[in-house]
Amino acid sequence: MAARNPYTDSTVHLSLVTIVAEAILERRLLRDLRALGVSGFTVTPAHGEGSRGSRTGDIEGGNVRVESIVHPDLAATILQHVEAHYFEHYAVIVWVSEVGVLRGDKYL
Amino acid sequence: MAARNPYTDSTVHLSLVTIVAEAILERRLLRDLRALGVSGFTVTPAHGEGSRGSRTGDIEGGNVRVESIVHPDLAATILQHVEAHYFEHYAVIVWVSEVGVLRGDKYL
Amino acid sequence: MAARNPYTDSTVHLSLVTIVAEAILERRLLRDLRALGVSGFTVTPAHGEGSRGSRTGDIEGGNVRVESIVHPDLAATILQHVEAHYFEHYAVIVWVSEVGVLRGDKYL
Amino acid sequence: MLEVAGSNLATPAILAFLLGVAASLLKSDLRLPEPIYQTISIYLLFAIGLKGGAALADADAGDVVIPALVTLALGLVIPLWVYAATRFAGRMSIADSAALAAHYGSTSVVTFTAALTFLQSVDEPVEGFLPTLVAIMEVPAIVVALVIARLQLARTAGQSGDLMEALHEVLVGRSIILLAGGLLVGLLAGSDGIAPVEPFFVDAFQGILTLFLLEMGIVTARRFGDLRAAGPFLIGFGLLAPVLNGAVGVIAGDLAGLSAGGAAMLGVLAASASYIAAPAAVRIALPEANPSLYLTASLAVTFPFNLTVGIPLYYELAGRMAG
Amino acid sequence: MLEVAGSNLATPAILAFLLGVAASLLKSDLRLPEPIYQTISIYLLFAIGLKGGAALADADAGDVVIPALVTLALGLVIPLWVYAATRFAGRMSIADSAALAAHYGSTSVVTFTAALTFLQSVDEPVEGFLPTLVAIMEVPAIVVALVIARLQLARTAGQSGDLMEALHEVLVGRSIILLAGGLLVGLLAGSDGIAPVEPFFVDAFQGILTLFLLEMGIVTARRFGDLRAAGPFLIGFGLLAPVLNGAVGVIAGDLAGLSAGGAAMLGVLAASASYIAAPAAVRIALPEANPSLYLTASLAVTFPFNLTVGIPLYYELAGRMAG
Amino acid sequence: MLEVAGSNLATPAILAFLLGVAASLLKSDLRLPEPIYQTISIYLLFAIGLKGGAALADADAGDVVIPALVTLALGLVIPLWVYAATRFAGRMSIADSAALAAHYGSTSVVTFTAALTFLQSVDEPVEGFLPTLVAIMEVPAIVVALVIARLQLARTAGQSGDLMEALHEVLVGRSIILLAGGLLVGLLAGSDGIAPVEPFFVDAFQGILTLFLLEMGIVTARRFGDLRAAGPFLIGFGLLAPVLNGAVGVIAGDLAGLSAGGAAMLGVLAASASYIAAPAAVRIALPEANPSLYLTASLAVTFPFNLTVGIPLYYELAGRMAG
Ligand SMILES: Nc1ncnc2c1ncn2[C@@H]1O[C@H](COP(=O)(O)O)[C@@H](O)[C@H]1O
Ligand SMILES: Nc1ncnc2c1ncn2[C@@H]1O[C@H](COP(=O)(O)O)[C@@H](O)[C@H]1O
Ligand SMILES: Nc1ncnc2c1ncn2[C@@H]1O[C@H](COP(=O)(O)O)[C@@H](O)[C@H]1O
Ligand code: NA
Ligand code: NA
Ligand code: NA
Repeated sequence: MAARNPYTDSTVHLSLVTIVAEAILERRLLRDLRALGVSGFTVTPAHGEGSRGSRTGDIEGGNVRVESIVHPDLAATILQHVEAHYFEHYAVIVWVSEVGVLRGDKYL
Repeated sequence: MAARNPYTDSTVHLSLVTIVAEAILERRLLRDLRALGVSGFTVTPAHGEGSRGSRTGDIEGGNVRVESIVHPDLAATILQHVEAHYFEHYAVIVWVSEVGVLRGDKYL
Repeated sequence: MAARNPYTDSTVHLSLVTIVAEAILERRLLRDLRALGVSGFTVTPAHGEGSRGSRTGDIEGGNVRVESIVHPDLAATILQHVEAHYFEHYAVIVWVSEVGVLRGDKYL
Repeated sequence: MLEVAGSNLATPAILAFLLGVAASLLKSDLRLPEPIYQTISIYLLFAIGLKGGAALADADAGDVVIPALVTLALGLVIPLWVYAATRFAGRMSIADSAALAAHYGSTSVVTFTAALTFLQSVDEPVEGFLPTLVAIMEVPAIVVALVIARLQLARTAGQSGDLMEALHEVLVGRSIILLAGGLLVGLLAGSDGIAPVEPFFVDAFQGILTLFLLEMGIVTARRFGDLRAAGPFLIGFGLLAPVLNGAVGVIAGDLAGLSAGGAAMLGVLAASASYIAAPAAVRIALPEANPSLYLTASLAVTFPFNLTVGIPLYYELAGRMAG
Repeated sequence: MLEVAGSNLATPAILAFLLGVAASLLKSDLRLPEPIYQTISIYLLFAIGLKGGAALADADAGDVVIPALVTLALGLVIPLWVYAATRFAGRMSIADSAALAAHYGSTSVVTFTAALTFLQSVDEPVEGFLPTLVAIMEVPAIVVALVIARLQLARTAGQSGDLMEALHEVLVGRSIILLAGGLLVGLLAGSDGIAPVEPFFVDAFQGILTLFLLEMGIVTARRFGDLRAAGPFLIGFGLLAPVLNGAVGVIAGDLAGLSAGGAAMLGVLAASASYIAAPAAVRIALPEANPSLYLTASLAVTFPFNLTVGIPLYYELAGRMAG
Repeated sequence: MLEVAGSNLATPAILAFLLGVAASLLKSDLRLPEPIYQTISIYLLFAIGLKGGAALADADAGDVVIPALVTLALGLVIPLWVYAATRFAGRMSIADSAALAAHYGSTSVVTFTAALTFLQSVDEPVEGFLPTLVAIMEVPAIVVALVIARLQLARTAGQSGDLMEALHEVLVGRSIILLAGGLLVGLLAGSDGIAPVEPFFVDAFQGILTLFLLEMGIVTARRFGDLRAAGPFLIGFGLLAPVLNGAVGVIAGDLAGLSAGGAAMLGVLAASASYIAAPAAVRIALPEANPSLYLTASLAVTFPFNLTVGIPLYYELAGRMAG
């Protein structure tokens, strides 16, 4: 799966998992990601709207947008974990895309 | 188009539309997206530079970065809409990528 | 490479380069991107965790997340540049994905 | 009574709240940026604690003990009747009833500060140690409500929502850390010690609260749209619960030996519903409870009711009790 | 005259502005974070309104009516000549001319507050109700300019840019909501009512304005690079228009019976160009107008000119008229 | 001595710092939002400069020259011994040694302001022009340290890290622009000129500093985890270096003719390690230096040491020298 790609010699194909969730989950989600074995993640503050209505500001809560570059197998594990633990009761959306990562070996 | 993908049983291939536009358009863009039928969107504050110069801070305006997971057909509609209504006079860029979405059916 | 895609007549396939780096590098990275010839970029503030530990807040530094839509050839050049100049000593991660861009010719 | 209510409505703080409501209804995009909202919230909690702590340093321990115990008792009892009323009279789910119990048993620091402002404007003195009571009332109701839910749902630990994690969230959340921490700082520094920080934490307080209430007005009005979905029972509850709890609080305060102003303030504490500590804890420990129910009741009904009508009402009542 | 200008330049507010300009030219990365910038802007508008409203409560309605009508007249007339001058003498496009008309006919709250500071520093009294005039001058010119553009472009409704949406944007934008809302709050609370919030909204005002002007200096200097593209006509316009409008404002203020200080302030209102309300409205209703033209003229030419040279100039003129 | 230390520990500022430490150790998620942190940091620097500048306007040039030269000399000498000690006694790499030299030779504005607060609380007068010395001490050590590293690493210009760019970063970074700029603004405006901004920049200063130290406590405690990795040498260095530099600073201040308070403050300047200007410059010019070493030493060891023990210690020493 994690094949070399044409950009540079050190670019590897990996999965980029993006989770957008209500901000109160940030700490827990990041703890879970660490436990599942990700090598790192990047978080940006966000707001948004979805089936659970509008999420902006402090009292409504706002969202966080968490990205993690992982091996495709780990991506599948993360999806299953989020589905099992957060999907039912929390405002959360998750998507995965394929990206070429510079020195991708570092993130496996 | 919206085929099942290998990550988990509930992952569906959809389009991720990303719009970066001057912040003053936020309210209007989101209204348009709702009218076009998106199931939700995520917004992050941003700044940037492009053909219309540098956009940072309050007076220059800053940008917003809007993401929406939609069916590929709707993605095409959104692109056409943005092209018709905003491209000529406003600082705006739009791109689309293919992503696998957990419980993607929810966002159709 | 930059082929027309099905979304709209004016959509072109290009590369989206995403760089997450410690905030102190922002000015330098953007200068480098301009020098390498990008047509624009979008920056969002971020925080994160990786091999160099946790990066949040002002003293720890925080991160910036820089995105630029470029021709695939330029993407390769950017990757090489970041690898050569920043990878060894700085907290930085770079990935590339393929996206369809509305009026993509503008960003070449 | 009416003129008292009028003099409450004409303070800049309440007028700013109403301006925020109006701005939101007019679809203005006016909002206080979120980092500012968070910082003012930190400022208010710490400033309240600081002043209360310095007053505590000068207070007689004996004067504080009874009111403190009474406050604790209120925090333990209010969630019980709220749970029963919403569960059986309101036919709400276990989770939603427990969520409301947590919110209405805990308290709202902003309502507390607005009430302090009001009492100052009518020259009614209050005990300086009242902020101690705020800190005491924050937590117990949340614990009681979450334990009720746990027992009723007979849920296996950790399955969905973690009581311990929620408790930790409450105890080291910003409300308690700042209130209790501020109390401690004030207590250790003493009245003289806090003098150099008074221009910022005391003199500027009313103005900063005014700015905060402008934003609270906006946030409140944005929830008005959810009132229809909340339904008549919840709206009625959101109006009645503060009056009942407020009356109980005033009476309890009077019995505990507080002054008229102090009894009114204990009424305000009992009447007001939490919107910082409780929502966070409930969201984590009771995710199946519907936030748009408890937030709408607490924020769109009870909060504006207390701010405009409730505060002068509890004050009037306290005056009659005392007089 | 010179020493008056000197005493203006030596206030911390103006010096902070110049420091910001210098920092930006030295390529410092110093910037006030955007949420702070927004909040200070909210604070300034509300504080100005609040003080003006409390003064209005004490004022004689008769004293206010004539100045208010004169201000309204200025707001309606200035955009007409600005449009004509830029369109025909400057050969600018319809959209760009109308955009400039909207900006120069509206007004700048920061220039207004800087002028108030200056008059205080030279002990010149002004009418307390002046903030009312600011609120009156914000909107009319924007409406006039957008209507001119609509007529000239004969554009079908909604095709590109929506007049109604832009009007809504102006009327419920933060400028008007906060200024007019602040006026109302001040009016209802009265001078005594606002006393508890004065440490924050009055005493701290000058210092907070100073911090804001530091950032405005940075923002201004970042636009200096666009001056070359703006061309000599626009630069000349940006220097001449405030002098003309300022003189007309001072004379009108004098005729309307304002004090020397008041007439100087009306001059400042007329002379200054909007940079909050007008840019937002124009961007929405006139997207074909080039922001780097109107923002550069208003922000990089007229704003620093007024701040440093214009304010003492209009004051000098008002003094001669009155004396 | 002990009671002096006690009176330092009981100021709201230091108590808030300890509260922040406790909150972080309790795993509270309390944090001041980053834009606020940045703004307070801007505020503190500018306010310090402003007050110092106004004092400078009243000071005798002759009184300032000698202390200024002595401060400059300290800034040039301290990095030399720090480099030697860490490189040869500590066997650290060239880059890490030079990084520590830059940090400990430069100075910490927050420690300086906390020390001022402390001296006020014990009614010890200090020279008003001291902020000038802060500005003088910020830069030289950073230059010296980077030049040492450049020479030792014999690196070709631009290869990895750019000395010129780092210098520019320091000179127009917010520390220097705001301190030096504030000094200039204060100098030009004079004591009378800054009176209108004093409620914000002077009266509110202590309170705002207290809020800032709350956050600094949190940030400091988050680094405690890195102490183990830092190792015993670095911890020892972080405790010993301030005592040595502080003693040298006090003696130098005494010789330069400063008052006991002023000598104590020069001791504080010498003892404290930079955490704004130096980290930024070092990260750019010396990327191979390990930030978790120099930040941990400076922030998790030296900063809390100075805040709690160091300041009263240098004051005690200065008192003995003077007496
Ligand atoms: N279709 C979508 N595209 C992008 N983001 C979405 C979408 N739907 C929901 N979101 C984000 O996910 C959050 C939670 O969604 P929901 O659980 O549907 O309310 C929202 O607040 C949005 O930020
Ligand atoms: N090539 C690009 N890659 C990423 N973002 C871009 C690019 N070009 C423009 N942008 C973003 O789109 C905004 C408007 O672009 P423009 O209309 O070209 O000025 C800019 O402020 C950037 O945030
Ligand atoms: N696997 C990853 N996925 C997403 N972002 C990452 C990942 N690893 C590192 N990062 C981001 O890149 C920054 C620097 O990473 P590092 O150099 O590994 O410390 C981190 O602070 C994160 O924001
Ligand atoms: Na309550
Ligand atoms: Na004008
Ligand atoms: Na030092």
